[in-house]
Amino acid sequence: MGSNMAENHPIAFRHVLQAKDHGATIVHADPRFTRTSAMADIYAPVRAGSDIAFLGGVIRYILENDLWFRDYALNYTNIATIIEAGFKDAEADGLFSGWNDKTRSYKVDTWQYEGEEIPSSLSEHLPSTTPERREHAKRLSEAPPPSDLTLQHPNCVYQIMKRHYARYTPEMVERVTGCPRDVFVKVCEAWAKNSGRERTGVVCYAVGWTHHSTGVQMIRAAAIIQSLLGNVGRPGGGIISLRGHSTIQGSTDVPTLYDMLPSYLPQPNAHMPHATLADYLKAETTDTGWWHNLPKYMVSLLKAWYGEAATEANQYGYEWVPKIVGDHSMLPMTVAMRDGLIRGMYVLGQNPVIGGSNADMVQRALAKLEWLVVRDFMESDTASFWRNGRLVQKGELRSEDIGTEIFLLPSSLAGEKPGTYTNTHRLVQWHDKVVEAPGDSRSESWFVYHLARRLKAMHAESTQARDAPIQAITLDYHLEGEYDDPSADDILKEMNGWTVADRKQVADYKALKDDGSTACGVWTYSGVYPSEDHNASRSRVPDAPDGPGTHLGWAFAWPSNRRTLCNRASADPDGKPWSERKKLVWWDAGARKWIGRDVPDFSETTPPDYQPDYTKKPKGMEALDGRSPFIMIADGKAAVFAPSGLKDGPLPTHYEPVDSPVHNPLYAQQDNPVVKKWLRPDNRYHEIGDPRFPHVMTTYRVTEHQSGGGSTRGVPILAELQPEQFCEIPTELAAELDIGNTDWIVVSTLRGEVESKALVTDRLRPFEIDGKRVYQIGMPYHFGWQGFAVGDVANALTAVVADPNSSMHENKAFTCALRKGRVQPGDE
Amino acid sequence: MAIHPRARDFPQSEFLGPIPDESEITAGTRIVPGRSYGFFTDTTRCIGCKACESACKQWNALPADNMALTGDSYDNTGALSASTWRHVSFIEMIGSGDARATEMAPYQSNWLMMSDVCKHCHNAPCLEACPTGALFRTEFDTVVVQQDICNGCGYCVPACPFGVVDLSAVDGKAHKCTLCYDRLKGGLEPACAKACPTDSIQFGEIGDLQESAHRRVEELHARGVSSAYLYGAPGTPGATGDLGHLNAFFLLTQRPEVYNLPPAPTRASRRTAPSLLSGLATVAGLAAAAMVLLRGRA
Amino acid sequence: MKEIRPGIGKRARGFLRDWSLPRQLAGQSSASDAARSTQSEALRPRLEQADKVGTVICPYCAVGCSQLLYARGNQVIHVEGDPRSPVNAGTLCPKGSATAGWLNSPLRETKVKYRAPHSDHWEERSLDWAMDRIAYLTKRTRDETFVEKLPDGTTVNHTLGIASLGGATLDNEENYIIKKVFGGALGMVWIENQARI
Amino acid sequence: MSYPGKIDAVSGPLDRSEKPRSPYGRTGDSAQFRRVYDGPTYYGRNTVKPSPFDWKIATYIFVGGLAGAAEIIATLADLDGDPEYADTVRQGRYLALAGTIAGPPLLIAGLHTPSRWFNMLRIFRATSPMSIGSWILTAFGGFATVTAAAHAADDAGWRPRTRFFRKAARLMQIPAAIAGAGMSVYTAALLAATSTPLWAAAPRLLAARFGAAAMAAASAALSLGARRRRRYAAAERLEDFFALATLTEALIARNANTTFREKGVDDALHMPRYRAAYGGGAELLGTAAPLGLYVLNRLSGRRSERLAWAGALAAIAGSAILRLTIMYAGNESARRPESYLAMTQPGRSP
Repeated sequence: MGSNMAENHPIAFRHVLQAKDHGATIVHADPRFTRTSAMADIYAPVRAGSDIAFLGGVIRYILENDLWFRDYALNYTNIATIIEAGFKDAEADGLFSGWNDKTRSYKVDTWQYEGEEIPSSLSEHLPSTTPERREHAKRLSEAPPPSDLTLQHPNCVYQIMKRHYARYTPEMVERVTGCPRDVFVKVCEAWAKNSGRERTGVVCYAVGWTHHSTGVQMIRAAAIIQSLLGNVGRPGGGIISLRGHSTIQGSTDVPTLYDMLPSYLPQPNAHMPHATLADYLKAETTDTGWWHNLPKYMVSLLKAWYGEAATEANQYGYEWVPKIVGDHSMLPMTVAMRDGLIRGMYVLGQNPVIGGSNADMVQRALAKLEWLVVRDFMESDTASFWRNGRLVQKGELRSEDIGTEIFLLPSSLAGEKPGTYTNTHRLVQWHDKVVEAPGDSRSESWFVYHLARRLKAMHAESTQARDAPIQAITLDYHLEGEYDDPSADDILKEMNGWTVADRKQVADYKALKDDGSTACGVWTYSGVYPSEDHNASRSRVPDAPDGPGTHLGWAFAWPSNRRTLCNRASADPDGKPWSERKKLVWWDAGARKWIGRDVPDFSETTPPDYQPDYTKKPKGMEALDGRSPFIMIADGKAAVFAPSGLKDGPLPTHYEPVDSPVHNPLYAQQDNPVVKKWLRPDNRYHEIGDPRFPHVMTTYRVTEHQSGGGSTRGVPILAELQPEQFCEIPTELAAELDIGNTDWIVVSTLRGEVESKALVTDRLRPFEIDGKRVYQIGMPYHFGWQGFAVGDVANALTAVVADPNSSMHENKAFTCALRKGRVQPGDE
Repeated sequence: MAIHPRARDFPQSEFLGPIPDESEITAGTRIVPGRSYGFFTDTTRCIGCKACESACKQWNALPADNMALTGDSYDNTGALSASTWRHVSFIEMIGSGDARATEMAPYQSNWLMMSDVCKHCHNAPCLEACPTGALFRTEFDTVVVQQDICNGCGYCVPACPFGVVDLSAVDGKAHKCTLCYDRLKGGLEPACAKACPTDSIQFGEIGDLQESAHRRVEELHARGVSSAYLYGAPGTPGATGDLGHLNAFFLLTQRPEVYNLPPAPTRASRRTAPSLLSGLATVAGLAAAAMVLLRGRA
Repeated sequence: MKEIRPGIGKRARGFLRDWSLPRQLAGQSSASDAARSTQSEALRPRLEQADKVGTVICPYCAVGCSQLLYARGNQVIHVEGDPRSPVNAGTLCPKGSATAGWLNSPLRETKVKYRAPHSDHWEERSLDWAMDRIAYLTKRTRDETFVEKLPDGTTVNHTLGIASLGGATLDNEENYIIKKVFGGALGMVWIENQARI
Repeated sequence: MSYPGKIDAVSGPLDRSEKPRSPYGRTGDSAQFRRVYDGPTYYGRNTVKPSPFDWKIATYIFVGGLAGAAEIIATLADLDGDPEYADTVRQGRYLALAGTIAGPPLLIAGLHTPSRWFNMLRIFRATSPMSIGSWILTAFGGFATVTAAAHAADDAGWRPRTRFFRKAARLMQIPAAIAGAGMSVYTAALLAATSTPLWAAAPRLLAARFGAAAMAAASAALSLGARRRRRYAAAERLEDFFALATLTEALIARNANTTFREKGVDDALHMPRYRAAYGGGAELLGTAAPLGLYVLNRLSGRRSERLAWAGALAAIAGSAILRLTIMYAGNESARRPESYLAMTQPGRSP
């Protein structure tokens, strides 16, 4: 669900088919009948953007029919936990307690555990997304979470959930999603069946879930189901996030993201109590659970960055780390560029004029920059927007009016530089340098390093405080080869960490200290380079056929080369495997430690029957009992009810996409109440059911191309496999509009107009949504004007609008108009 | 999926050349001259990703040749040609309106995809037609056009009962799948089969492949896919008309024509003798008549 | 590719060398052995020409398929699946299979291109010049837009004037140094990548 | 042959009548006849590839047949010994020579790598009519050339020994005529031994027809030669034979047409252009007209020179048109999946 796995992750789908060979049932729920659907045992058609209604229905089905895995969920989730008496569920109005209509945000006091405060497990570790705190509340180090294992307490999570999802009946699911109820029930049955000691089920999702204004809650809903069914932390279970770029996981762990420092440490925020390092650590360190170690990681990071200049006296350089003042993600970045706030920009191997939402606005924004550096292997669409971009071609922008100074620097590709990727399964894999990149092509490391060297030289004499971090930042890397490439091994070693005194690599993150004696760039990766000459990401030994099958000798999975997270849950509360068939990690009573086929994800020697002694106010892992597999969460339990960390509610709730053809059939609240909108003339949204925009559009990828498309549109033998932009239209709609296969059509929204050829197909179908016929259409977003396979830019249709938790855009579900013909000059 | 134990013999990151007998690791078979090799293409495992097309073109350095949307489902390749030796066909069968299929058979259903390729027929009409010996049967029992011999007469093109062989307008020679003759010589699995993510294309010794294909059909029948059958294995559709078996054979779930395959193709050369003899007999008969009719008065 | 037409003598010798008839008369099969040509006799996979083979990871999606990259000199001659990897066991998708096509793409840029403000064309520039100019512009914009404290006195030490986009297609080491230098040294906060698109 | 289990018959999306935009069949085809094969096709795309052969090969087929048959008739005439045939023998031998000279350039021009024409003699493949043909052509070329050369030498009065060249010609014409028989029919086998529906559907009839057409055209040509030399007796006897050969061809053609129809491969022949060429050119001009004229001529008592010329020329032209039409309509039939799939239905295959 939310993923077209066979098309976009064919090799991952290889494993799905192998599971099928062993008897697995494959279910695909998707707006389009895709190549994944063709391989499914059950295909459930759902209208784009209605996934929470579907998943909520599954939760209701599981709870109503008592199909959940009791031994697992009672022990490993917070299903029995009692929530504050003041909590009010989202009833007909669709809003939870704590709603403030003026600020359009929630105050989360009433979502907390009764009398207790639960810090979030997300990168902002504060209990609330607003900086207010309930000082009277107890902490988890003072008492265990209040719970009722009989599940009778009216405010225990089980009862709250049952009430919350009562309205998500199969009939309602059909009304909202368009999925026939019998198909829906078949899915529920199949899912619920793959639960228990002997069986597990897995959910695979991708951007079909994240690209929504409710994306985080869609994934939450799946997490709830998987937790109820006992499908987390066990072999063949889990929620698999199929990510889209080679090291997109790596670029999240080692974030080139605004809101995080490496390994999920929050970026200091001017609006949070982050003024000093002490404040920051106080605010962000949780009393209980693994995140109690946060200070060690933060101080080690600062030591890695600022080296000798980082001292206890200057808070290890903490104040040099820039503070954010709001949302600095890509969507507001576009707006800020458009408004002239951002003056210069580096684009490093990305193609925002194709992949960015409201692509025309992106182009207009780029045209406002003073300077732009594009690093790519070819003249990408972004690099050439001023010359032959969509708006230049349409006559809406003229080259001579664009004052941006633009650099196109050729970049080297895989095989031309050494380094690591972190792939979707957290596997940190080294790739060798085999050849030298052609001509002036250089790596990003080279670019940043040599830019930094120049800047250091330019600021060497400066006495201004603002220039101190430039002077302080360490660049102690060996230079290699003809072009002085900074050594990737050295950078990876820094990421792994070392002891400051003797520069010895640390074996793993347990060796890190908060006293400045260790330096570590990326704590979760600690262990990837545990000694001077051992690069674990470069190990290439698979398991033998009779081996454990976890392939611990193949590359390095963070953290600690662990392949399955939360794998304490693969053993029952007493530490025994749930079954022989689903055995992974277990408690060895003789040796008094956890052992198994994978690296155990738990305190190595904490027995299953361990209970914290609250009289001693236990901290960190000592505060978690022996049955708490989810050690990154403050109470060690899977949060089927999320008391903190989410801006839009503790339980997933169906809201319509911002552009929707119908009124929300479930609640009065139409769309996500805290959705991030940027309403402006060049970024308008559609009214509910606007008759001008009756169809539901979804954008997607196809197997033959990659994302923004440069890396495939520039390769002839791939370009020919999907040579042009197309729009998939259901046969019935095509007949209504007299559109023939491969006829030209125009799709339009208030953001833009896009033309393409029609691909009339039975694979898309009309939906009956709340008694109204709604057509789902779809268009891949790979195409642009550069390369061999060209086509109009699908993202010219999309809007800048975002999920409140992740700032992720909503390009998978919006409404549009469709007509036969081509774009006429001067349209819109 | 278990990795072949021999993979553990190569723990290094950098090499000096290909892994010896790599096909043993990737396909479970060591390639030995004198034995028969082929492809078993199981359409029920095909996800239509076109890795075979891409891997084939990349390995064989074949150019892109069709840069336009066909509108024929996701098939923008159309057919096998001189520069396309693997072709994935796409057939949408989900139906329209209320007739849209709701039953999803296990494995591929309702949107059929099949990776087509040269069949490397046991009695290959192209080879039999070739007057120069450019087309020949290799030591791996595969059929290859030798580019240093072919003179572009083009006779193999209409001879092929599957529309596989094609003349290149660029170099004026006939081209088709070589079953990666060069790779086989180096102990490497053919590029398409090696790349195939779902093992829809399996490479191996023909006897082994036929055996596992029959097992697969039985397994599919047991799972309720009663329409599964082999095309090109001995005694099945495709292996007809004196062609013998096809070294590249298929598992299908719809009638062959749906995939653009002839249900009962024939070996073209079997028409040579009857044709020649009846022609000669006619001429002989007419010559005899002429002897009578032309009899002079001398 | 330039075709060199062999002379008549060479062609005749070639014909005689590859002449099947004598071999056919000697009893070899006209379908196979007798028909085999010189080229077929000598054929080998081009991977054997490689003088360096390295293990790389597929640069397209995030599944992390391992590949073997074969090079001769500085020329990539092929990229194919690594049979050892538990992820892909030698297989690759269409994109991964075309990795060599990406590396050798006819559209690759190998020189720095510069477009002056309001210009209608690219100019070729040296890498050094471009790096100096970019460093200058970076410093200028940073100096102009750097904020040490907000009006309420909160220290922020950031610049909102420069943004960086990209990272999911790069290496971890590259992301690390980008965040470290752009964030930790320059004080940039607009740092984003494809993980959020 | 049957497919196990449930196979969707021609229904739902495969039915053209219900779904005019269906990808499974070509639309807009104006054919008025009922197709033998009405099942699914793959977006109307061809199942087999058409040959790359064009007018050059078709002309060669005509020329080669004419040459081969001319050699046969010349040989028969020579063996008959009637001095009335002196010119016919010479003309036949020279016609054969002309054919062997014109043929190879046409063939080589038909190659797509003509510089490698000699590879045609690299191997002998009994399964390949083209290989067989290459060797037949070589043999025929050799014997016919020697025969014609000897004849010319004899005519020129070169007589090293008693009528050595005449004897040599007499001797060599036998193998030449046998090869000539091969020349006149192997090209039909060459077409029949393909997967092109129109060619493959009736292999025996095609060769018989080509043989008869070659004999008809050659006798027609030689009858004209005789008339030019005022050898009326020879001409009339040749015309009698020519009529017989044409009649034979017409009968075979009738049978062939029935077979085409039954096998479902005649779609292409119903296209306007091929209907005109085939019906009007090959059949009417090539067989009906000459036969009619012959009968008319015979009925009129005294044979009219004009009618004789008209009939003979019509037959020669028709014979050429026949080869061209079969060539191009054959290629067209290969482009039509319905034709090929009809021909390859179980139990229908040739």
